[in-house]
Amino acid sequence: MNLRELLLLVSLAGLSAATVLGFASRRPVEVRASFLLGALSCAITTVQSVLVLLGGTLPASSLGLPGTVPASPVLALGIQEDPLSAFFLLVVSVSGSAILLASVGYAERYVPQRRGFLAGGCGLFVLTMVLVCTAGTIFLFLVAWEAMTLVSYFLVIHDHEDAESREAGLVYLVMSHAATGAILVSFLLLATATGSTTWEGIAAGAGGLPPGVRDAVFLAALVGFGTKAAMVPFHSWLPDAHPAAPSNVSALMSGVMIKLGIFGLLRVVLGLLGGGPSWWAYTILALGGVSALAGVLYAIVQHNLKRLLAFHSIENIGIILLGVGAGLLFQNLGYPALAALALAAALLHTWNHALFKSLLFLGAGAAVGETGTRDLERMGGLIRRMPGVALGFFVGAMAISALPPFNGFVSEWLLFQSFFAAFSTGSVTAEMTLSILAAVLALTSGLAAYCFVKAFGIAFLARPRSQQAELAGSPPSSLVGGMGILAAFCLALGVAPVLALDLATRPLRELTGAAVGSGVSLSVLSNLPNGSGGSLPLAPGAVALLLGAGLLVAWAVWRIRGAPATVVGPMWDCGLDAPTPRMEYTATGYAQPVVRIFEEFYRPIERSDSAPALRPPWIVLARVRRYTVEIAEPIRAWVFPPVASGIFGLARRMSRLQSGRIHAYLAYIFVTLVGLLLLVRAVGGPAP
Amino acid sequence: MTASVPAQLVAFVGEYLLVLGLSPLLLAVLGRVKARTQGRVGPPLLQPYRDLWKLIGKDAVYSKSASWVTRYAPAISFAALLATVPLIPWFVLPSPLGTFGDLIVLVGLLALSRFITALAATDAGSTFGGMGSTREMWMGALAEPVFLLVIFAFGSPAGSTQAGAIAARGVSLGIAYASPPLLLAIVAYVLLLLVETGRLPIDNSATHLELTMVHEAMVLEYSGRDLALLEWGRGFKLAIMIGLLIALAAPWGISTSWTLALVSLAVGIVVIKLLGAHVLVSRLEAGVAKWRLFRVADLTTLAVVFAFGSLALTYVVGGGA
Amino acid sequence: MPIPWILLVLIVPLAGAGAVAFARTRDQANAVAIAVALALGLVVAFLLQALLTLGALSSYGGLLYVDDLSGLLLLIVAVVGLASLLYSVDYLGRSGSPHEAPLPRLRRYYQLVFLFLFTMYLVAEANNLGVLWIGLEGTTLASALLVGYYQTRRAQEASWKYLILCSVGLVFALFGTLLLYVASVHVLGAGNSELNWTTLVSSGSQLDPGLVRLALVFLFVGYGTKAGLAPLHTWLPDAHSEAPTPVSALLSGALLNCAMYALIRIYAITLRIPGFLWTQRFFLIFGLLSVFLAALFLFVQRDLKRLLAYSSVENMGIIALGLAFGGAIGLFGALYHLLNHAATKTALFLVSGNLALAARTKDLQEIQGALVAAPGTGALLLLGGLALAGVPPFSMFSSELLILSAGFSQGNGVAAGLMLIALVLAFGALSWHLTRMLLGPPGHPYAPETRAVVCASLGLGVVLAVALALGLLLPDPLSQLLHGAVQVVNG
Amino acid sequence: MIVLAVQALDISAAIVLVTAWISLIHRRIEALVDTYAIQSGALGITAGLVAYQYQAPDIYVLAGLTIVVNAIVLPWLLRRVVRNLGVSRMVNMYASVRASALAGLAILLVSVWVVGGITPFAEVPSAGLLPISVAVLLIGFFLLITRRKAITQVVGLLVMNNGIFLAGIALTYGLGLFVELGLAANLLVLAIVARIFLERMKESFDHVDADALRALEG
Repeated sequence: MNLRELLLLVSLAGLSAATVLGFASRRPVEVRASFLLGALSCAITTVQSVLVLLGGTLPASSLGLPGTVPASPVLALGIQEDPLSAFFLLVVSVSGSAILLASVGYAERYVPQRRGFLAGGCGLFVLTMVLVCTAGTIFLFLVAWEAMTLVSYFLVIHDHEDAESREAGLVYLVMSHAATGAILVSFLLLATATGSTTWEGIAAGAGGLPPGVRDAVFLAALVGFGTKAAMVPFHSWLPDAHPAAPSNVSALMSGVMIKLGIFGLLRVVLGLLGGGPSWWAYTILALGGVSALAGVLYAIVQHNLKRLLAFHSIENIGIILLGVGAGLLFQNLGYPALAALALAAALLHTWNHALFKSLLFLGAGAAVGETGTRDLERMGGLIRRMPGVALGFFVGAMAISALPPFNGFVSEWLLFQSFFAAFSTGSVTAEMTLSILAAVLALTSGLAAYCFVKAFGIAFLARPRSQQAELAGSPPSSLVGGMGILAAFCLALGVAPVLALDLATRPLRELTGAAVGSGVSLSVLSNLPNGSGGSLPLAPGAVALLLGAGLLVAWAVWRIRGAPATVVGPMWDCGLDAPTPRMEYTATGYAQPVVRIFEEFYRPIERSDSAPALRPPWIVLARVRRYTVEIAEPIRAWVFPPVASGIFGLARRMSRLQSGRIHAYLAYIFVTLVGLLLLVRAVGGPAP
Repeated sequence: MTASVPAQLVAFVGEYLLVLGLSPLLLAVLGRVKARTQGRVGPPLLQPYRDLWKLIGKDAVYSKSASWVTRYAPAISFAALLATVPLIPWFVLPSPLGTFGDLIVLVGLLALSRFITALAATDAGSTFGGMGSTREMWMGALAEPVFLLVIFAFGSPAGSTQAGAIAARGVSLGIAYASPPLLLAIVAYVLLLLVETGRLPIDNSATHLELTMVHEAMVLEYSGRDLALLEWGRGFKLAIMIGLLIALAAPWGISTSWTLALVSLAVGIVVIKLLGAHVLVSRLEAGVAKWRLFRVADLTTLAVVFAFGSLALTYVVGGGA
Repeated sequence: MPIPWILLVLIVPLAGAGAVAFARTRDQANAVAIAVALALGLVVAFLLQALLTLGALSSYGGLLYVDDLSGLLLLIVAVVGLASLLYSVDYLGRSGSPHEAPLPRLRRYYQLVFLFLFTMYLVAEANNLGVLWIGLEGTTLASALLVGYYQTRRAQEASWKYLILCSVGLVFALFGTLLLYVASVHVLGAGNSELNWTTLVSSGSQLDPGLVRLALVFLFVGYGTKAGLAPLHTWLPDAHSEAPTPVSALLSGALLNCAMYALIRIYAITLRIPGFLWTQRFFLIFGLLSVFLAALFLFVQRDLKRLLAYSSVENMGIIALGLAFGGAIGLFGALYHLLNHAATKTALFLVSGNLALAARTKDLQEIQGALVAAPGTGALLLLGGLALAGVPPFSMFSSELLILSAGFSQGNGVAAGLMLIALVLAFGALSWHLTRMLLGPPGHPYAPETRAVVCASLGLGVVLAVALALGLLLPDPLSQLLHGAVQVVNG
Repeated sequence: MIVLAVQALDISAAIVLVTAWISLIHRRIEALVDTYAIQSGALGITAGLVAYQYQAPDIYVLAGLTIVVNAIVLPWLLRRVVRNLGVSRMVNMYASVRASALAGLAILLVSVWVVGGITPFAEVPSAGLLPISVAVLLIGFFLLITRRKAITQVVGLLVMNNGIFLAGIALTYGLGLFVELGLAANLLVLAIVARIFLERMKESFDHVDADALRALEG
C-alpha cells in the first residue's frame, strides 16, 4: 500500500468517524470536533488527490473491496482513482474542507439536538461525494451517488417544519431519483454491451458499440447527470432546494455536489465513450448556453439572496457545459489540443465555481443567519456588522463576475480563447455556433456582474433596510475563517492559475489524447496551443502586477499634494429632508431595467394602483401609489411540474378502475383470461 | 525584431505617459470642438489639467454611511483602467509587455473598473447612486457581447485576440487590410465605444438631470482626490477605447522597428490620430441628442448584428488580402 | 433415524392449532403462539441446514419434496411468520392493547393463523402440483376468515371480495393444472406421479407446447390473481388494508410469495420445453402492467396500508419482470427480490401498525409529523420506506439493479426502461407520502410510544438492518440457497 | 365398450353444456341451484360409467364424491342458506336473460376457436370435449360476473368447478386419488366458509347483494 492509498483510506476513515461522531454527539464540543475532523479529512484528501494527479492513477485493483453480493458483476464493488477522479476529488475536498470548517460556527445557531444531525449529515455528505469520485465500478458509483442524493435530501429538509422546505426537498429527491434512473440506464447499457462493470473495462469495450447504443447512453447520461448538475431544462429542483437548506449545506450542494454531475458526464461521454458525433457537442452547447443565460437572467430578479445564488449555479453549470461541449466538438473535428483547451477551461471553471460559490453561500449564510431573513430588501449595511464576511462575499462576487485578478476570469478567458480557436478549424458551423455562444457567454458574465453589484450593494452596502439588519450580530469566527480560505484560493487561482491549470490538464491527456505538456511552469498555457500554433496570451500574474502598479499610481495621485484628510459628513440629500433607508434603491428597483430590456423573456406582470391618502382634516394631501411587479418563472414550469401533474391526473383517472365493485373486478379477470386465450390462439396459431 | 530591455521599459513607460498625459487634453479638445460646433467658445485646452490639479488638492468628503468600498473604489477603478494601457499597441510593435494579455483581458479590466465604481455608487445609500449604478451595469452587460464579437471579428483573420497581433497584420498588409468585414467591425466598434464610454447619445456627462444621467449619478458622492481619479480615469478610458480603435482599424503608422526616429515618428502619428478621432467623436456627439435610455439595447443589438455580420463576411470574402 | 424435519414443519402448526384450543387464559394462548413461532423457526432452520448440506430432500413417497427453491419459500414463510406471530402477541394478545381480543376470538385467531401457516408450508413442501393447488386454496380459505377478523362491514366486504376473486382464480389454476396433467400423461402414460414436480421437470422437454400454452393461460390467470399481478390484483388492497396488521404482513410477505412460487415452478417446467417463450411473455405482460398500475395507484392512496398493498403489487410485478427477463441474473434478481420484498414489506406493515396505533389513524391525510411525534416509529418508517423505495444500500436496490441489468443484457432493454420509469414513479409516490407523513409539525396529538411498541420497533429495526446489510453483503448460506434456487429453476 | 364410454361422455358433456346455458336464464335462485344439482348429477353418473369402463377404483370414488358432494350436499347447503337468510329469492342480474344467452353462445364459439385446435391424443378419445368444458368454465364465470347476489356468485363458482370436473373426466380420468379427495374437501370447506360469510353479511348489511359492497375503492 503506497502513500496515496493510505491517505485515501485515512481520509475515508476520518470522514466516517466525523459522521459517526456527529450523529452520536451529545455535547457541543463533539459537534465541533466532528466538523473539524471532517475538515481535516478533506484537507488530507486534497493532498492525496494532488499526489494522484501528479503521480498517476490508483488502479482499480489496488483497493478492491471484499466480494459482496455475488451472482453478477453488476454488483461488484471497487475503488479507482484516475486523474479525472482525482481532479474532482480536489474540487470536492478543498471546498469541503473550508465549508466544514465554517460549519463549526454556523451550526451553533441551531438547537443542540439539531447540530449533531447537521454535523453527521455534512460529514456523510462529503464522504459520499468522495466515494462518488473514487468509485471504480458502476455499483459502487450508483450506491454512493444515491446515498449522496439521499443525504443531501435530508440536509435540505433539515428545517422541515417549514412547508416550503419539505416541498423543495421532495422535488429534489424525486428529480434526483429519476436522474439516477437515467444514469442507471446508461451504465447498464454500457455494462451489458461491454460485459464489464469497471470504468477501465467499459472504456476498453465501448469503442465498438453500435451508434444507436452509444447515442442512447449519451442521452441517458446527459439527462441523468444534467439533472444533478441542474442543467436547463432539468434544473427545476435547484432554485428551491438550495435556499431551503441550511447555508453550509447549500454551499456543499451548490458549490460541490452539482459539479459531480459534470464529473459523471465527462466520465461517461469522454472517459467511457471517448467522445461522439458532433450533434452530442451541439446539444451540450445549446443546453449550456440556455442554462447560462436563463440562469443569470432569473438570478437578477431574485430578492431572496440564496435563490439568487442558486440561479447563478445554473448559470455557471451552463458555462462549464459550454466548455464541455466545445471540447467534444473539437474532438469530433479532430483537434485534440483544442479539445484539451476547452475542457481545461471547463474543468478549471468547475473548480473555480466550487470555490467562489461555496464562498458566496457561506457569506449568504452569515448574512441570512445573522439577520434572520433571506430577503435582500431587508438587509443592507451589513458591511459594518460583518466586515470579514463582506470582504469574503466581495471577493466571491468579483470572482463569479469573471473580473480580474480573480479565478473566475481565468477560466472564462480560457473558454473565450477556445471559442475563438474555432476559427482555425475551418468548420463554419463550429465557428458560427461558438461565436454566438461567445456573445452569450459575454452577456452572461456582464449580467452576472450586474447581478452581483445588486446583491452585494443591496445586502452589504448602504444603510440597514430593516431592524433585523440593523441589529445583526457578528458571525462566528470559524465561518469567517472558512470564507478566508476560499477567498485566498479565489485570489491565488486568479493570480497564479498555472498550478491549477496544470492539475486540470492532467486528466485531459487521457480523455482527449492531446499531447498536453506537464510540469509546473509558466508556460503551461502555451502548452495548450490554439489552432494557429501561436501561444495563448495571458499572464495573470502580470495582470495582477499591473493592477498593483496602477494602484501605486493612484496612491501617488492621492498623495501628490500632501496627505489627505478624510472628512466624514452626511450624505448629499439634494437639500431635501435627510434621506431615510426607505429611499434607498431597492433590489427590485435595481433589477427593473433588465426586466424592461428582456421583457419578452420575463413577461413581467406589473400592477400599479393608487389611492388617496386621507389625513385629517380629510383632505387629500397625497396619493398612495403602489407598484408591484411579479415575474412568473415559466422556466420552473418546464419538465417537472407538467410531468408531475400529468402523472397525478393519470393516477386519478386510473384509480377509477378500483371502483369497489366486485363484478367489475371479476370482469377484469374475465377480460384478461379471454384476452390471453385469444392472444395465444392468434399469435401461436392453432395447436400443432 | 526584439528590442533591448531598457528600450522596452522606456517605451512601456512612454505609453503610460502618453495616455495619462494626453487624455485631459483630448477631453478638452472634445469639449472645445463640440462647443465650436454649437457656436460657443468652449473652455481653454488646459482647463481639464487645472481642474484635476485643483481636485487633487482637495480633501475627500465621505458620507457617514459609506464603507471602505467608497474609499478604495476610485483607486481600483483607476488602476484597472491603467492596466489596460500596455494591451494596446500605441506606437511600436511588438508593443512592450503586450503579450501578458489580450483584448479579452482588456474587457475584463474595463468590467472590473465598472464593477467597483457601480458598487461604490450604491455604498452611501443615496437614491441617485443606485440609479446610476444599475444603469451603468446593464449598459455594460449589454456592451460585453458586442465587445467580444468585435474582438472575434477583428481577431479572426489574424488568428489572435491580441491587439498587437491584429495591428501587426494590418501594418504588414498595408492598404490591403481594408476589407468589407473590417468596415462592419469598425461600425460595430464605434457603436460599442459610444456605449462603453458613455458618450452621447447614450449618456451626457454635462447633465445632472436624474432622469438621464448615468455616470454623473454614480459619482455624485465623490469629491476631492477621489473625484479627480474618477474623472481622469474616465478621460483616459475614452482615450484607450479610441486608441484601440485606431490600432485595430487603422494601424498604419505604428512602428515595427525600434529605431528612435521611427518610434518618435510613430508617436507623433498616434497623437495626431488620437486628436483626429476625438474631433470626429465630438462632431458625432454634437449632431445627436440624447436617446431614451432603453434604446441602448437597440443600439447594442445593432452592434451585435454588425459584428456578427463581419464574422460571417470574413468567412465568405476573407478577412482582407 | 433422522428427525423428519419436513414433516415437523407441517405438524407443528397443526399441533399448535390443536393446543391453542385448550388455552384457558389469554396468556396461555399467547404462550402457545410464541412456542409455535419459535418452534417453527427452529424446525425450518434445521430443515434448511439439512437442505444445504444434503441437497434436495424428499419424503413420503415423493409427496413432499424440498429443494432450494422450496427452501427459499420456507425461509420467507418462517421469518414472516415468526415476526407476525410475535407481533400478534403484542398487538392482539396483550392486555391493554387497543386491539385486545377476548379469549375465544384470540383462540380462533391463533388457530386460523396456524392453519394459514400450515397451508403455506404445504405449498412450499408439496411435490405434486395438485397438492400445491390444494395448499393454495387452503391459504385462501384460512386467510379469508382472518381478513374478516374484525367483522366490520369493511372487513367483511374485503374478505368476501378476497374469497370470491381468489377462488375464481384458483378454479382457473386448477383447470390449468389439469391441462398440464393431460400433457404429462401424454408423455408418461397414466401413473401416479404425473403431476409431481420432479417428474414434470425431468420430462419437461417432451411436453406438448400447444397444450402447455393453453394450460399456462389458466395457470397465470389463476395463480396470478393470488399473487396480486395486475389487473387481477383487485382483491389485494382491500384485503391487506382491512386485515389485522399481523395478517396483512403475512398476506403480503408470505402469501403472495407462495402464489409466485407456484408460478415459478410452472416457469421452471416450461423452461425445459425447447423454444417455448410464452411464460416469459406472460410474465412480461403482467409484470409491466403491475408495476405501472401499482405505481400510479400509489399516488392516490389515502390509507397507509392500502399504500403498502399497492406497493406489494408493484413488487410482484418487479419479480415477474425479473422472471420474464430470465437468465441466471434475472432469476437470481427475481428470487432475491422475493426475499427482500418479504423482509421489507413485513417490517413496514408492522411499523405501519405501530404508527396507526400512535397516530390513532391510518389515514394518510391525517398522519403528519410522525418523525417529531413518534420518533422511534417514525425513524423506522423512514428506513423502511427508503428500503421499499429501492434506495441503496438497501437490498431491494441490489435486486432491482440485477433485474434491470438482466433486462438490458437479455435484449429486453425497452421493457427494462419501462420498468425503470415505473420504479421512479413508485419512488416519487412513496416519497411524496412519506414526506407528508413523517415531516413537518404533527397535526394532532399522538399516543405515547409504549414500551411494548418500542420493543416491537426494536425488533423491526433488526429486520430492517438485515435488509440493509443484505444490500451490500449477502451471507454465504443465503447466497448458496439463492444460487441453488436459481439452479432448480434454470436446470 | 369404448364406444359406450365415449357416447356417455359426449351425452354427458352435452347435458352439462345445456344445463350451464339453462342456468343463464333462471330468475329464481332455487331453480339455479336445482339446475346445478342436475348438472352435478349428470357428471357423477358419467364418471361412474367411465370408472366402470376402465375398472378404475379411484374414479369410482370420484364419481361417488361428485354425486354426494356436488349433487346433494352443496345444493342442500345452498337451499338452506337461501331459506335461512330470508332474502329475496330473485336472481338480480346486470345482463338481461337474452344477452346472457347470447353471451353463452359467444363463449362457446371462443372456446371452440381457441381450444378446438388441440389434437385429441390417441389414448384419450374424448379430448374433443375440451372446448365444451372450457365453455362451461367460462359460463360459470359469466354467471359469477353478471349476477349480483353473493349466493349466486357461489353457484357460479360451483358451475365453474363442474366445468373442470368434466374436463378431468374427459381428459384424464381423474388426477389421482389424493388430489381428488383434497379437491372435494376444498369445495366443501369453500361452501361452508361462504355460508359463514353470507350469514355475517346478512347480519351486518341486511342484504347479500355483493354489488352493494363498494366501500373499499381506489
